Amino acid sequence: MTTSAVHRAVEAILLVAEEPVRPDLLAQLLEVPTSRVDEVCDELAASYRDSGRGFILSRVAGGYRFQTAPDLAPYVERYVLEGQTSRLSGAALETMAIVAYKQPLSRAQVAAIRGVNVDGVMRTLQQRGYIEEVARDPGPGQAVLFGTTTLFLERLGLDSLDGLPALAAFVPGPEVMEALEAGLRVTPDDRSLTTDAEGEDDDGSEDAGAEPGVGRGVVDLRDE
Amino acid sequence: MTTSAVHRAVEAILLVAEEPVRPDLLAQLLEVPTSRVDEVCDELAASYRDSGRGFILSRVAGGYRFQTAPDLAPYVERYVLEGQTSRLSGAALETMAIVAYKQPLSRAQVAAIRGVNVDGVMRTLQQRGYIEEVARDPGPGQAVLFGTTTLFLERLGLDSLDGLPALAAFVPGPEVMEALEAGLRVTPDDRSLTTDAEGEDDDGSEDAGAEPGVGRGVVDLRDE
Amino acid sequence: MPYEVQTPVFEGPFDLLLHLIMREQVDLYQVPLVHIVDAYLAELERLDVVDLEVATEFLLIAATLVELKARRLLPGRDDVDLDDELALWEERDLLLARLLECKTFKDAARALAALGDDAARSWPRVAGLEERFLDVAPDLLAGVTAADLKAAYLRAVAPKPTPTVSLEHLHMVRANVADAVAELVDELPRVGRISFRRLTSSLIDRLEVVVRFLALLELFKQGLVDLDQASSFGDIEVVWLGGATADGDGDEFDAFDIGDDLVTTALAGIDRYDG
Repeated sequence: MTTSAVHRAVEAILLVAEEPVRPDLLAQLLEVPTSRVDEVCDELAASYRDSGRGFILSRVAGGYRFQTAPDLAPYVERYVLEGQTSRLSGAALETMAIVAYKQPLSRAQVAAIRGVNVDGVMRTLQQRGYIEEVARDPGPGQAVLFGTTTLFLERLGLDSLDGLPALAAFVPGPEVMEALEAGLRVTPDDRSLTTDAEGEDDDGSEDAGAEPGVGRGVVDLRDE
Repeated sequence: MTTSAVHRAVEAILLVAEEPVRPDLLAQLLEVPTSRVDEVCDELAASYRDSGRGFILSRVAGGYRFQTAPDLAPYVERYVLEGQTSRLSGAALETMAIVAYKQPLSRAQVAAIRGVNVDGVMRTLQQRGYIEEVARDPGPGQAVLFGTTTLFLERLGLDSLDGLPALAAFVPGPEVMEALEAGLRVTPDDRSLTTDAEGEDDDGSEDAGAEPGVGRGVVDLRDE
Repeated sequence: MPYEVQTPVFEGPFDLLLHLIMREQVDLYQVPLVHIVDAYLAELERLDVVDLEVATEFLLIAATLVELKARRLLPGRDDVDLDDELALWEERDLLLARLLECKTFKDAARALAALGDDAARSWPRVAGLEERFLDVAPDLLAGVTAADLKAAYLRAVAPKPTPTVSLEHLHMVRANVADAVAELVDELPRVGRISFRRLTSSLIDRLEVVVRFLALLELFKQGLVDLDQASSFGDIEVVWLGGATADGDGDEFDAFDIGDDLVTTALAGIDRYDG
């Protein structure tokens, strides 16, 4: 198979595919090494980009697929009237984020983090196909453990879970930690009760620095 | 709209279209004359041909659509044979079964029963010739109603739909009944309903607190 | 100071507390106690009465806040029971840990939503096969019998999910500081030196880890272990100083035992999950 024949065959297969096509499958069908497939797809993607096509070739959920160029969304929307997925609620998004970053984990573990019952939200996410049962806790009770699905990756435009932004980036910074700690101070401090957060002096910041071991330790652990 | 913007928008719309798109619809969506649409599509088709793409833009059934280049059929066939799942998933089979037993019904009705979006599965079933549009809902919206095809009957070895196994009147299992009864008990509003079962007390509302787990099970039922 | 607690619908007690602390940048202790409690009671009223779990969580946190606040308003007393004090710190730290976690995932969720919004601007092609390939396509119904179809239908219309009383509640964090201390006193003499990460590697739930950490702090306070963290966010090295055996730990932990009830109370938020 000559170079351009591989390019053409990849284009043809991706045109009829209804889901992202894995590079190893393309390699098998076209009898070329997987690395060649990746090369070819990179070249195709670049050529569409360079010639300003209305579609792009992107890598999503472990495979390649054709998609419309994002800037043309206004036109595509006029044509695609239905099939718009309704947006997730804030609660559903937070629950999904927990599952995404902590998977596999049980419903009870999600509930412990959220501080509320999550049965309904988890069921919704499961019905929408964003999360699924992936295993059973080997421990007593054999709780069902959940993880995210391929559809989840597709909907977020991610190639794999590695593409999730690092959770560490969202761990609250020192100023938030301080604000939270200040809000939960146990002991009366020396300052007047009417002094607000801006009024903090060196003592105040050292105070904040004196106890954070516990808080930081926890953040650290959570990062693992 | 500049020349190349029309080209790009046409490409994007044709990429997501599941059937040929009529030029007058494109003209309307892009706010250009129909003649311009035809021009643009001719130019696009020529450019794909000249640069030896694996897909072509062709005019079919009064509209435009992307197709695979005819000479690449062997590769596409390989993909169809080896790359695609050759069996219906459990979820797809359920969708098939719902259409078979409840026909005629709309896509939305199937989705309501399954609790998820079924557009993709319905499209596949329709493409494969197992289901087809059989009527229009006379009500507002005129939703398309689906039913099974002769091919479906053939493939299942049935002479007619009467050959489908009869559904016994659906009797919920004992655990469902139990939960239902418990649910009636814990719903203070419906307490009148419980007089048979419980007969007496005014403490029904306290029961509500005593059995939250069961109560939740009932809510689950109602959700469906 | 007039403080209007305008509560949108909160997803839970952490959400509300986070909101109270972060939104107004207000020192909770400047807010009249009654307003905090009112805010919680208002939330409680919104709740489905049947959901005891959530209601309890709200109440627990409201109570914690009241206690924290009451404690802070009191002038410093010399006769403060150390165990009370410790229990309160533990409680505060647990609350803090959970708030941080809540905040982390709130922000992560926002980032995921943004990713999703971006991705939604680009539609995938799903047109599928052209007619000429349909003949080639394998028969998806191959091997499917009419009985399979009936079974699938019954599955589809059956109430979902099966309304069993969930046993998952039973498999919950079982952790309190007293137990954790006992475990550590048993385990540490045998290993001598261990990193905190390894010490907690078998624990699944975050709260269990937090509780272990608190237990370590307690042992540290009593001079039974040495803790060393080489760099911030680095691993914590734990060294047992308490001698070779764990005999007589009952004596050593008298002070702790006195506070046991309090600790248990303080950790009710965890114990609650015992089911």
